[in-house]
Amino acid sequence: MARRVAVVVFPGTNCELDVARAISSLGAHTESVFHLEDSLGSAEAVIIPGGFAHGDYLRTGALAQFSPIMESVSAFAAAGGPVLGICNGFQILTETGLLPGALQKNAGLKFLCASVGLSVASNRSVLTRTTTVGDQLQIPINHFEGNYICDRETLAQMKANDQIVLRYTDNPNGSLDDIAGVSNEAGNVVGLMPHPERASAEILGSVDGLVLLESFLAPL
Amino acid sequence: MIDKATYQALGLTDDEYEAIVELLGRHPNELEVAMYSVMWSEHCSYKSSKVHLRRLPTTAPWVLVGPGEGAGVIDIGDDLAIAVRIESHNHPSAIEPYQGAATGVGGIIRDIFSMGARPIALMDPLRFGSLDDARTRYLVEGVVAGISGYGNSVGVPTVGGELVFDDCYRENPLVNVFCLGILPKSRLVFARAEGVGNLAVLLGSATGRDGIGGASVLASAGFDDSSATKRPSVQVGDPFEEKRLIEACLELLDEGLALGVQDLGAAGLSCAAAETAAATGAGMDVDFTQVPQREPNMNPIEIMTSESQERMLAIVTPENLDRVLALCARWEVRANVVGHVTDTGRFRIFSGSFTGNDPADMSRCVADIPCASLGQGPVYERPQARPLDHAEVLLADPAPELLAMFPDGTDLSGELLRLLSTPTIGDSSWVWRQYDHQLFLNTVVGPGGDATVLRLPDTERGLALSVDGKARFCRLDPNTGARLGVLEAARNVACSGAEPRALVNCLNFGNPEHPEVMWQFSQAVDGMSEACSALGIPVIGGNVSFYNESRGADIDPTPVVGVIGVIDSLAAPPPGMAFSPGEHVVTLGTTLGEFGGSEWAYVVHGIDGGSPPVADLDAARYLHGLIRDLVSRRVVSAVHDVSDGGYGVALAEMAIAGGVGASLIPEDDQSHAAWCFSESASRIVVTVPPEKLSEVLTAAADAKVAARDCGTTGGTRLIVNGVFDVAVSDLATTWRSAVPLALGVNE
Amino acid sequence: MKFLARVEVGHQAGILDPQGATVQRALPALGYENISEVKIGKSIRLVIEANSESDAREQIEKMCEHLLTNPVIETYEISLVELTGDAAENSAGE
Amino acid sequence: MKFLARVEVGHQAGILDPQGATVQRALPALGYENISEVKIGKSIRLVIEANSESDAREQIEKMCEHLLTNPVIETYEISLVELTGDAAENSAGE
Ligand SMILES: Nc1ncnc2c1ncn2[C@@H]1O[C@H](COP(=O)(O)OP(=O)(O)O)[C@@H](O)[C@H]1O
Ligand SMILES: [Mg+2]
Repeated sequence: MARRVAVVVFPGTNCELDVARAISSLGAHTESVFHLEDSLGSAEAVIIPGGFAHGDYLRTGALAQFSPIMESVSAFAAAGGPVLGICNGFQILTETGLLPGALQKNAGLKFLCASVGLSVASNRSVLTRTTTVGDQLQIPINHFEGNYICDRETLAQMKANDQIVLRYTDNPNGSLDDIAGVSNEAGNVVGLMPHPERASAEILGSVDGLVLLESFLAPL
Repeated sequence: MIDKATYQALGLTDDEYEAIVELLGRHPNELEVAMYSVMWSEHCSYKSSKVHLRRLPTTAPWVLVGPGEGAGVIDIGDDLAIAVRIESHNHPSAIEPYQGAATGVGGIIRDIFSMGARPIALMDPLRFGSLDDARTRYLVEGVVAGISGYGNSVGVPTVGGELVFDDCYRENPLVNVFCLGILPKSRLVFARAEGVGNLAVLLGSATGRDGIGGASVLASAGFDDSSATKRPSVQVGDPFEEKRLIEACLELLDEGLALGVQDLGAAGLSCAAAETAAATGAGMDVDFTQVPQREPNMNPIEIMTSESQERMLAIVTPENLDRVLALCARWEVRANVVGHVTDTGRFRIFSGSFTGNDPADMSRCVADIPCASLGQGPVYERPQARPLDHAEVLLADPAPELLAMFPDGTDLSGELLRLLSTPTIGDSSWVWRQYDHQLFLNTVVGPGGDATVLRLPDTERGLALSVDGKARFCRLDPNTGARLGVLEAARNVACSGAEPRALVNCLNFGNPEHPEVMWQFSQAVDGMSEACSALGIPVIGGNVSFYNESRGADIDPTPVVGVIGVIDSLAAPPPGMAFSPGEHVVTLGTTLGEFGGSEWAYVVHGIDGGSPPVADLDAARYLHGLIRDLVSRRVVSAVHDVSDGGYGVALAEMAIAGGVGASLIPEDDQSHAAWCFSESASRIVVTVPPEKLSEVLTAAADAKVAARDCGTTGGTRLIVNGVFDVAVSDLATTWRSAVPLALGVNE
Repeated sequence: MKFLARVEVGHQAGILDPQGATVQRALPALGYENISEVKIGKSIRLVIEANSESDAREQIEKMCEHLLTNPVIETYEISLVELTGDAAENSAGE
Repeated sequence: MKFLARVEVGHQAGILDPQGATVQRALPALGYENISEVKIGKSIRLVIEANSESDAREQIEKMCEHLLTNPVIETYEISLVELTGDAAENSAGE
């Protein structure tokens, strides 16, 4: 299991403590890495948590892609290291170009905080390796810009490469093809809009998020 | 010298101006008079309310900080403390709903972290006119978007609130915001400037011409179209700036780098600087040219009284300055030394650098007043008068008329559905789905239940929170109405098994220069005091918002309270309100035929007048103790407090939550309509597994609470024998679509 | 007659523009030292049928006051181009 | 030389514009039956110092590609005005 997980913190990030709490409940150790740093240290996995990096000003993830730490994240990803972007982290990964597509405003033009149903669409990614395609999960979303979009060729390519990781069972935001999470071609970089860390304790109503985080930490 | 027209335009009376002259021993200059006018305004000085607020009970062994500081603070054990405050942002929200609500959220959050607490929860009691008005719909959308936009982005979850509609708020919506923070007791910090030579460092946004003489003057004067010229430039919130400020300030405190912290609110820098110095008897010298300016050519009055958002003042030692600046730079937070602490007891403002008493420096002194004097505003004992028709109003009991229309035997199914379709009773999830209500992984019971329940990180314990106001009851009788508001909030908290530990209040009233309004205010304070004393809940903070007027009339007196309770053992979530099949439905408490101010009489049937329900404080104490016990021991499977719309609505909400019906028998010593829709206080519905029924009934008898087994849950219909019979799915559809339909949004 | 209208919505003088200020602050680190006064507003395009240019402008002004902008904090600038021939047919607005 | 640049950011063809669509839908009820093709984008203004107009344009194009827009979903249109005399001094951008 990946024992040392780097959690990247930008000014405006706000889910870093939640992610750390969920990860440590699985027995791994997290280290918060500020965006100005240029090294991920000895991390075995990287998580970019949710929030509003740089206020989401201009566009979600737009300014965060230029932070010094993102070069290390890109290099780590290129070397096959597991990288997970949750919500704002997903937006940052698409802006950085580590994941295809983009996230635009929800079709309902409202922020949406609610628990949603998900279905595992691929278990080729680091986030779903230990699951079975078709598994149903209940995990909260919390976003204004979660409406996934990409051009037709990209979608076809993603389908061909089995890069669509999670789909909504009842599309809450207008996402293309009900997409809730995608991976890169290699499957080691994953982004998803739902927050697995928010489904990490019985007392919070669901532990389905732990299923995903466990897979993410599992040995490669 | 200042002429009469100038100081009057700033809202100062002749007597107030004379008092300033006396304090200074000379006439004030323009900058000085501008500072006094803001600090002595109703909003900042509480000049009309002070004499009354003194009657509130404010002490308990666990109170660390009572009213008067940025926030109230209580000790909750485990070396942890909780900081709480509530504020109104009514008038700014009426002008620009998004930014008005957003900056309200920003302001209340600063109050919390200025005490050293990390803000972890917001609540938003909201009141609007009826939704048939297009401008009201615009206000609702804007206010909710503003709270969502700011709260979500700044990273503080909004975990509960209120959504109430009544036409008395048509032009004057009430946007109250409550914030709660948590801190290790050792991090508690005050707004104090100590140590001669220590530096005053201004943190955060650059200063613009925002709300010059603004929010406070606005909140302290009548508000109608004719006051358009008084409107200050609207303030825009920057949640990203505030998020960085939170992190930087808490880190400064964790590192022991700040001796005192104060947020900049009304009257901006002048108030913050003078108040921190006044708190220790020290003095403060400020160089206004060191204040970073957002706009060119600002004059000292603008700079010193600007109400630009997202700014804080920290007091630091010269030795620590470099570390402070480095820490702030890391968080991209502007930090500028703007002044230093002196031992003069005076608040002096300079144009340019200063060293102390060099005569050349003194020629650049543009203001020089005693620090404490800004806080020594006038105190008024304004005339009060009970409205002439008050007795008559109380006597106009709606019961006879209603019972004549709906004698026993009438099918009340349609009436129940009408109640569920009123937007005040209907599902408010359209609002709170737009709020991040889960951040920090503490939300065990989010919005939608009786009380919000948060787990306390690293402990087995939890907090229960509820905000409530009963304005319609207050209009009929402000004393009883205020008691009922406290009882309801305390009851909601008790339903989650919590012991109430503190209360904060936001007192929204009309024009205090109207004797009737002052009477309402005084009565409400008495009612609130009595209820808090009876329940042993200290009032640890509050806010008064006067001059709430709509269509030329004062709003209904609207005291809103937030009650904070502590749950000792929170290993599992408390029982929710959902019916599950095969259980007994037990009602706790006594129902009387009380329809005055009820949702059924007033909203559904337009019948005004009557007395509000009786607010029996002993009955409430017994009931709260009982339910706390039953819930803590998890003897009951579901719990729901009875409020707007009476048993009918409470039972319907339980059925909707569980998707399960029930088959019940109404009480026989009441008319059916009263049993269904009376809003008698201090009642709770619980469901109990059959094997626990006798235990619950015995416990109730021991606690001196009337309890009655009304029937059992199950099936797909909610049936009260001979009264109503409705499919749960119909109840749900009606209830869920009430708010979206009234707003005209497709959901 | 058909017109393509563009409305540029900005901030009233003195009103804070947090987005613009944040982007401005970020630019030097990205190698842009020569940029100042960044302001971020909205741009609205629409196609309007009206009897004349002045009629179109008047209607859009009213829309700006009532719906498209909040005059308390925002400013607007309208520019109109008449759409003729094909453009009017397809009125793609692009 | 100083230039005031305006960048109008729109939606790529085929990308939904829910905000524009919503305003469009609201208009008839407000009495505007004659409006179509409502599109809502961003407008960015900034002041840039450069050696020439073409240099300024080139730099801004680069900024658009890298930062100001997301080419996956957005388009941009740049317009430049040279600021001279007073305007350049104060470069108020307005
Ligand atoms: N404006 C709001 N923001 C967040 N939550 C709200 C809002 N209005 C109502 N709620 C939530 O909806 C639930 C029902 O509210 P209400 O009917 O006022 O409860 P009660 O009658 O038990 O006090 C509560 O949990 C409350 O927190
Ligand atoms: Mg309740």
